[in-house]
Amino acid sequence: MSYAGIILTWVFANNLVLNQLLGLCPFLGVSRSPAAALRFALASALLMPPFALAAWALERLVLVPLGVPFLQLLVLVLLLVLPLLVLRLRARRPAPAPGIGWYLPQALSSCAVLGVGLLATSAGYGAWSSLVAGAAAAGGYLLAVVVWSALRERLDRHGVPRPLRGLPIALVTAGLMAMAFLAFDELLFKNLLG
Amino acid sequence: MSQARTFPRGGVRPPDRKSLSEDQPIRKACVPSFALLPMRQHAGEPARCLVSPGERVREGMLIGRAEGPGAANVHASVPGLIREVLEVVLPSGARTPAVRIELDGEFECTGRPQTARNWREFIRHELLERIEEKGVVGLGGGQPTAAKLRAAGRPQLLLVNGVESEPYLTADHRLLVEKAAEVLTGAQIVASLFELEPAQVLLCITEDRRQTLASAHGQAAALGFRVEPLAARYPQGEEQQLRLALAGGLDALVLNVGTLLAIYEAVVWGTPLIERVVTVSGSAVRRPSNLKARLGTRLRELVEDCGGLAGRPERIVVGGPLRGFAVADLEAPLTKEMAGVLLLGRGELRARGSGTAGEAACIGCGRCIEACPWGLRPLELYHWIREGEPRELRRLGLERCTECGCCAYVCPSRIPLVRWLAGGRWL
Amino acid sequence: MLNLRDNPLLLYALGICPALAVSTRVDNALVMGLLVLVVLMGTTLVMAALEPVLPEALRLPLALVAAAGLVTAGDLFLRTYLPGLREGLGIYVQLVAVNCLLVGRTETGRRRLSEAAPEAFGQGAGFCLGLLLVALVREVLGAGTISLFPVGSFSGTLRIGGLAEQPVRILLLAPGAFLVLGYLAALYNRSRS
Amino acid sequence: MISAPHLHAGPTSRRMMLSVVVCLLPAGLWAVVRYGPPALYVLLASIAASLLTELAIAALAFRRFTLGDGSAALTGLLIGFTLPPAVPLYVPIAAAVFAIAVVKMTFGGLGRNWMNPALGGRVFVMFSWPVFFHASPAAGRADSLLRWIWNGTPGAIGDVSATLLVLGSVYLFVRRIIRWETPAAFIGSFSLAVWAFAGLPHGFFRGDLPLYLLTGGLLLGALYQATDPVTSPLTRVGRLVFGAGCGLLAFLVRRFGPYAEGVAPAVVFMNMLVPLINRLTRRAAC
Repeated sequence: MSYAGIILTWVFANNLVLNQLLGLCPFLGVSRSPAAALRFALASALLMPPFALAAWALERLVLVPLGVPFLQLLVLVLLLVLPLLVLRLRARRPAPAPGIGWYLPQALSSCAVLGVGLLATSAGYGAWSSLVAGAAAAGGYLLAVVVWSALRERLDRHGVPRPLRGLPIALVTAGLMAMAFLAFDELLFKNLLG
Repeated sequence: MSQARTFPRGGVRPPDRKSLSEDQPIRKACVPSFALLPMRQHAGEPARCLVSPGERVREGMLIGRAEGPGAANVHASVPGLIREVLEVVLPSGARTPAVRIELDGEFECTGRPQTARNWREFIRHELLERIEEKGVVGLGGGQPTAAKLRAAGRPQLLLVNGVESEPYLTADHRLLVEKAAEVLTGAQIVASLFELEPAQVLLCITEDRRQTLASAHGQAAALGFRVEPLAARYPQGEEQQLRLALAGGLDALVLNVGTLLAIYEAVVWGTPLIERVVTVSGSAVRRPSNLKARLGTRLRELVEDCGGLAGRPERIVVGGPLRGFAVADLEAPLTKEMAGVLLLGRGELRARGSGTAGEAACIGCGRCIEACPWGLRPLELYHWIREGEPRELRRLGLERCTECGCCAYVCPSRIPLVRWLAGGRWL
Repeated sequence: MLNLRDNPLLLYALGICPALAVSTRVDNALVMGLLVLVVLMGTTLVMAALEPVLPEALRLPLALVAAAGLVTAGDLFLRTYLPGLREGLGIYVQLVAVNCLLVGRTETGRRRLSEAAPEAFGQGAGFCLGLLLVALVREVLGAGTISLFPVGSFSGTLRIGGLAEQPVRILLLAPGAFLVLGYLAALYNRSRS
Repeated sequence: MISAPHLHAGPTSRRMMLSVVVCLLPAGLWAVVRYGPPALYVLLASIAASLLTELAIAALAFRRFTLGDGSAALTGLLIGFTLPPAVPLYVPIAAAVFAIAVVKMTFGGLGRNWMNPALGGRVFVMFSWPVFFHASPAAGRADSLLRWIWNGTPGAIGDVSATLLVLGSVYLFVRRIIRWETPAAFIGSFSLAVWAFAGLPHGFFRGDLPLYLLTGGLLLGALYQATDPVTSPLTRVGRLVFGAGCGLLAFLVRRFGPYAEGVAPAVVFMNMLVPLINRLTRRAAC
């Protein structure tokens, strides 16, 4: 599949949040301030492309030759955990102002990043395709988060019925957003790109 | 003549409905048998009452001394006996002590030869002293004029505000037709206070009334004043909108036509502010007219003076239809800042065939954004106020709202946005 | 002890990442719910056992590695005994290892075994129940069937007449997952207040 | 306490909704004449379902009566217009229930929803029972322009007469009940895309404009659905961007997707972006 096809598919058709239902915990984190949510999403997005490439590398160069494909999960989690370990050990004084760095450990543990790695390898992408897919998935994730933060401001402003406030209305809104993305499926992009 | 100038954005064009009372010359209303004079006829705190029941007062005698910022003196508009000092609720909802005077004894100011003083003899300090002592306040907003002049610093322009952009109201218009000379003299007095050249004084009138005000126009030109035609849009008559339209960055002092007349009478004739011209109009009054009435006269007496009611009014409004207060009865007294008493019939609450309906949900049509002269987003402010979020209100600039009413005027869901936005300030 | 009052799934949407996507069939939801419960209990046991010797910084990384091990074990178990069903779950089985419920528990959950175990079981069971409810609604309306495990003569799927021919297919897609969970969470809020 | 101002201009929101309903009636009547009773049943089913759903939810959940504002009737009518005439009745009913219950009342009723209820309901049924909405081969070349204008193609009920739809919208434009920016940008960008890319496999700039314009619910969507004030941007610039987006996406889905009509998914997608557009056009005056 051409790179353009991968990008369009991963941003719209297989949108990480609205189609694959990954990384929902931070996405729906209704208690977070919009600024924090955006920074967290950016941190996750920055991790996705390198992680997708690393997942491909581990799969092709290490696991398959050694004949231990089932260890993929353990290895990927170790890959996730190492930077977390380093950050936690080195962090003598308390965490600095919540810049992107502060969010990295939490982003590492979100299923969006691990999900991208697994999806890329299970889709049988090559090295470059994995990287592009990782970047496209990150782009789709950010698109969903930015659109959602504007929508949430409108919901807060308009005031939603009492029992629906917070998580329920976030889920219903995500449902309607997912419905809006439905029409842009892989078939459409396959026809478009010929 | 230069093309009509106006403020940059927003604003609405309500039907002006001035034809009802535009051609009626100013008529003296009959003197009331009882005068009810509230101690608060201005923007600030009520004045301190100097009289007690049983005392006799002369016409024009000081009965309330101004105390605190924004306060002004109150004078007796009729000679007589103080019947009682009671608490009244003004149409704006404010509670204030008021003095009830029963008419008795002879008049000393009106009908007696007065000695006119040449205003050029006074020095600046004496002029301000005299204006303040005679209780002159802005007849548009109720701000004490002396305080305003002292706080004006060194303005480069004096705008004589004859725009009167609210529908129905024709008091200022009639003043310019009949008493243009006195008004312009008042303008000269204020110009001398700030050593302004005649060319720095602008007579502001709306473009469509240039013919009917030809005489005022001529007299102003004779004195060297400039005449600026403005578009007939609401809220052109408000101070800030005039500055936006004309001042172009220069520091401008804006004074209402009625206020300038009061300044003239206070300085030249020494008469305190005890009378004002008020428009009584609307389809529910038999003969709409412009009355020069004594302060403290009951609205009921004013309406009787205009031939009484012609059918049950749908709503009685004190002031203009866009900024005025609805009142349940005609018991309220006439005060300094009341420009009109409107008795609106069934069809008059709508402009040009729009339906009247109860308040509906906001449909986000954006008309209020287009109408707001300050570029605010009334619907977003409205929603945040309902949700109780003061932080958002500051971010959206609620403090810039002057409650002009344009947003509520155009709102298809008839949401009382002015009440909501005014309420938002207390969040 | 076993508090089902504050159901993690319905109240804080914890851990729904892997679960929501597979809640299109009741059997999928059951397997996934049990897997999460097992992994949760296992991780709690491991963490409680290593509690005295464990420095604060290592808690989360170790919990994740332990969970990954358990998930890999569970994965192998499913591949051998329920290969068809495992295929249907796709990558979401592996994602249980970084389940937000798990991360949330290690960061904030109680430490001592006597308190941690019941809390883990309570949350795991609550999560499983919530997931089953979502899956039931989605499959009945979205596919008109209830698919369970084939036992002897029972073919494993119950067909519901009317709906089966023209079900509301959108409920099987991503929007359906969000909407069904959203309204269940709303009902849950309403019943709690 | 009655507060200032005591004078109002322009139609009330209730009158605006009813005006749109009235402007749609001619096209609706002509569709019933053209397609016979099936079209009538579909329209009645969707309107009745909308009214009943709103009545029930408003009474039970909000303890209010909200049918007076005419928005439920309008939503029902618009849903009916976007459906093919021969569709089984559970489709309009499901669309109406979803539109009113989920898309509108869940967010708090009229004015609080961010997605156009009629189109939300349409997309819901479109993906639940796609079989009724696939592009039918009969939608071939438009042989004579006159025929399209008067009796339309076997598409949705609303497509039956472009002329009646446009005539109806003239009144709405004159009374400023709908704004010109969205339809102009919508139809403009759609026509541009059709002209440029519609004939893609054979080459650029050979698109069959009349066919695309007069079928697939474009006019209905651009004039009556995308102009819903609740779910369109607040500023003029925003509405132009919104319309252009709708036009492009509608073309994308219509030309490259398997569906006969791309307007509903396109407008629903752009509805999702409206709060973002409003935030980005905060500086714009009107």
